[in-house]
Amino acid sequence: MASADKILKALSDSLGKRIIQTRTLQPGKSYIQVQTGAHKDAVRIVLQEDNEAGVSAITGVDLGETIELMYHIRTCDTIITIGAEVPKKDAKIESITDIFPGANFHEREVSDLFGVTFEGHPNPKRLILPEDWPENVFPLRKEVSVANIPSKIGNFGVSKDEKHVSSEERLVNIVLGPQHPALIEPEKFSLRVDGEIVRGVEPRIGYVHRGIEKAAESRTYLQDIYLVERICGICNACHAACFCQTVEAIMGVSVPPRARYLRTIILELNRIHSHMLLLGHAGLEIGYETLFHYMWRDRELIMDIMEALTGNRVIASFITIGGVRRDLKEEDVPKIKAELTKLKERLSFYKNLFESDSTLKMRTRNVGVLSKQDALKLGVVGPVARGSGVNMDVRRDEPYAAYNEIPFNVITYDEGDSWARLMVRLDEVGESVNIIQYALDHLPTGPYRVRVPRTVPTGEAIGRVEAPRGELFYYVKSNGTAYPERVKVRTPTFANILSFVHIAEGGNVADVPASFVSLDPCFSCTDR
Amino acid sequence: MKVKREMAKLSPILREVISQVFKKPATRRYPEVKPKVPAGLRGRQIFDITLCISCGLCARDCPAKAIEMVDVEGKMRPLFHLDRCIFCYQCAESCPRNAIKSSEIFELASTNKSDLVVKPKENSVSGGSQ
Amino acid sequence: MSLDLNFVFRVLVFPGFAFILLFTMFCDWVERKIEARMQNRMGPIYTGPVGVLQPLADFIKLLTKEDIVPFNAKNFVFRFAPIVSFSIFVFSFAFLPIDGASVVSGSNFEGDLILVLTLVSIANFLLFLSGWSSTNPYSAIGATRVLTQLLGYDIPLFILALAPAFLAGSLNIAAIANKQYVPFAFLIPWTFALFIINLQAELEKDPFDVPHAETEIVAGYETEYTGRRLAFLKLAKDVQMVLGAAIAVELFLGGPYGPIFYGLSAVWYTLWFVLKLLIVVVVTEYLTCIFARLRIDQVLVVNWKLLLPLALLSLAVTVGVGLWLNPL
Amino acid sequence: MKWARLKSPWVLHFNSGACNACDIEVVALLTPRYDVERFGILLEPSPRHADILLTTGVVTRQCADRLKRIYEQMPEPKFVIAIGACACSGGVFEGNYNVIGGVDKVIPVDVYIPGCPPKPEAIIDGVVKLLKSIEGGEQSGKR
Repeated sequence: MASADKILKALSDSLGKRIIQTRTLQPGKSYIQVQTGAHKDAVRIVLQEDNEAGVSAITGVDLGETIELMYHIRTCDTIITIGAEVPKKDAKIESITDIFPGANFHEREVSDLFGVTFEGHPNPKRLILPEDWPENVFPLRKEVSVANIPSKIGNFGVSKDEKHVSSEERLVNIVLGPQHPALIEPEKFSLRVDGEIVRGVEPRIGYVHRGIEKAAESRTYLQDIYLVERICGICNACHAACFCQTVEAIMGVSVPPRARYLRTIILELNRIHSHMLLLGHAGLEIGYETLFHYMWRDRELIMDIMEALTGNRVIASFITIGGVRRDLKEEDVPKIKAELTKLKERLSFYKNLFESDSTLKMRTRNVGVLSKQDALKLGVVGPVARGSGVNMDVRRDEPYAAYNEIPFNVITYDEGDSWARLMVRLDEVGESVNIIQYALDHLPTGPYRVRVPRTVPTGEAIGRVEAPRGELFYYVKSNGTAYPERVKVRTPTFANILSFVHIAEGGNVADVPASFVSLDPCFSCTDR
Repeated sequence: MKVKREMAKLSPILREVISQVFKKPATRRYPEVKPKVPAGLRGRQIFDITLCISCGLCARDCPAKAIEMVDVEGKMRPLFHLDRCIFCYQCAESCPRNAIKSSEIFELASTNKSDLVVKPKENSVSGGSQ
Repeated sequence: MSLDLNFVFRVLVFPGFAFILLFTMFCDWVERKIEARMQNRMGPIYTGPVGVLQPLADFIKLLTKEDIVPFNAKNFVFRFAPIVSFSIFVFSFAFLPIDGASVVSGSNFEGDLILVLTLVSIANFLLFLSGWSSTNPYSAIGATRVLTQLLGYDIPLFILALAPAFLAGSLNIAAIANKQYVPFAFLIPWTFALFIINLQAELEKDPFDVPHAETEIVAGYETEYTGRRLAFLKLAKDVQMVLGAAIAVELFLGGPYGPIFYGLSAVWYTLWFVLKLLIVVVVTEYLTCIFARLRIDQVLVVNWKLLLPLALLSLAVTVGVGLWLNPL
Repeated sequence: MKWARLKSPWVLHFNSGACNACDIEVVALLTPRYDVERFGILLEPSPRHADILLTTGVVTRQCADRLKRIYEQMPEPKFVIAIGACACSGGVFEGNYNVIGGVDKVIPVDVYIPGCPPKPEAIIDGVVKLLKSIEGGEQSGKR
């Protein structure tokens, strides 16, 4: 695992004069600006130096007459950003999907929202914006304001849908449509199926695209916390934590220790309820209603704790810039501990069930296998990566909140199939219960919040948090006013969804729901 | 045969399902039995008109623009649009006189949109129109 | 057959149509309650005393719904498949002795076991037609799965049904039920267990409920149906469940015949029949709750590689037991 | 006749662009603690079988047509419940470029349940209020 400065040295002596400037965004995060053509070599060098590295996100920033593209590359313990500028008129840049296939969706998203065309991209079709979106209107550009986009009230003619039987020889085109009992959220996968075998998968997301990054630019930082929290209802504490961390990094504010512990507690509660939700939903997908009902009944214990702690069962609205909004009362601690021990006993039943239930294993064992190399190549994050043996966890790689003081271990399985991914999540629930109990025992006293001015000094910062589905990445740029200049969110499912295409191909149609649910897709995260 | 080997270890679900039949169901009969709600629940806002100095900070800070300043007997008072409100209580935090307090009323469903608008006069200290 | 009142009463009311309908709804209610209790929740309680009228409420509500026939569906088959399959299921009840004698007294003849089993297969084939005729791709896939599963479990069903017939020495259901002073379920328990698993496949219950698997293919062959036709389709499914359990009771648990304490024998026979049938329903429901749904190719593997050889083996062993019981 | 319609309201859930906080509360209704099967409510997979359409989430541009088509596929006496601030009026996302607004901009809505997300008990309270309004004979004639 090469360390960061070794990579920087390798970059500077191989690129030499093509590097325009290097500066550090935050302690430990370096930013290297290169000429437009040289960005591909820079990315290739970083990937060669550290074989476990991967492009975490590609951010576009509108600088007036040029668009700045930032390739954030995740190495062992930090993020190295490579920047390249592209003129706005005919924005063209070379695609890096051939050296890092995982960047496929990132590039399509930037081309949708900024109008940068990536030469050599395998299928540069529209990913996020709806089909009837007017051509070359790119929402995230500064000059495009919400007012001058033709709204669509009234003309809801039934839009054309691909016909079901495709013209190619025997390939039936089954659409796992927007409204489908298996999916809580709308998204569309048109599977080209030959008999029972899936030949091709064409995902079409964007049904839940609410334009949050554009909306964040027209609201103050205080209002942005609530907006950002509602990107995904299941992992909302993580979005709030990551956004507040990034803004605190820009302002240089340090959060009191009690607030750091309270943040850790709410983040772990969020992880438990999200994992249990998924394990129950997986039961529903493979037709195992009993597991679904038991898992969700036991999950209610966690929902009661969150309701008592934050006032709402699901959307916590607990974390704010400078600390947390409510304090944990002393008399609540024993009650929470009692509920957690009850949960721990139930976990042993589920672990035994997942390991010995025959029909459940028949439906999840070696279904949707993702090897370690593919996981690294596709840049998958979180339990999906840990299920294939990639030992990666932001809580340990780059500790935030109180994770550097709390002992916990990262769980990895090597089988790489749906069963392994479900088992990773089940063990992580046990780990989270231990973390919360440790945090409750060592809760420091003192203030839980620091007063913070409304305006943020100019600067930019990167924030990373380990959401239940994986590494959540934030980039915030501020211009000294109370309104952020640019907020970039790369959610974990956005990185994982490409692996579904890879997993489903060659598999059985009846396996699609099982392997699909094991990725724990959260489409309100993906579409933002 | 693979299937037979898998069946070897009996899954714990067999005993669990039978034992569940004899246990009391975990259902709370909601309409008859009102749930015990934790103290800090973020339900409907209770607005105290006497404390309000009509400064409009709550309307400015509301992320969902659900508070509208309305003229009531010459003074501007906040009017809550419950259908737009996301119950985040940023208004209670920004209010200098903390005239807005949380309550445990969460049954707010209604068949027409008009009675989701809570006028300042109505829900002052007397506990609201509910 | 003179149209005397007794005949009409027997066919229309007591062991006939009305009784079967009410009993089917009662069984559906028992099934939903048991499944709810097994999942630690409550199940319907507000309709009727303890929610007993819930299936009735569902049925009537569906009758009053608007009736939509998809534009390019094959009209004739789409309209009549549910009703015909429902009536076939109810008709095949006529041969099962419920209160001592079969519904149409004297209608038992040698070989009516084969007739009932073929009627069940035909009715299932009609369910396939109902799915095939609605032009929705999901119901087309659901229909083909009904067919693949039908082929899979039908042959073992016939073979397993022959085992008790062989022990009783006749193909007449009433005779088989009569000859069981010791219920065959205890005599040849492995055949009874296989028959129950086969019943799970026939009723499309959990390990094998691939045809209308919600998560994969919306509602399988029921997707396009609404209103009256959906009501009869669901009722056909329920009657099939009761019929399958009734056949299992007749062949393995000694039909309605049980010790009579005093009073009218017909009443006691019916009580025994209802009790045994409820036991079978609870057992199938238990199996539903403890299994996850298998993939369609795994279902075929189980049917062809597991059920079929075991059925043949159990038939051979039953022949051995039969010879040992009353040597030729 | 009305008794049957009140006692077995079959439900279909469609998320037209929500952050899925309301969706997990709707699915939580089926689980043992709230168990809406007490009222005879079943979650139906296909719009053809459903009486009540539970919509969550703000209507995005791409979902508007799907929402309309699903509403049209449902057989008559059908009702719509808008769950959560986003479905009632667009909530926090009001005014974004890809957002049309509340559900009532696309299809007529019978019951609004505010809250972000509303508690499962609040959703049950909404359904009970809808059933009361049907019982009161007030047909959903607000087309």
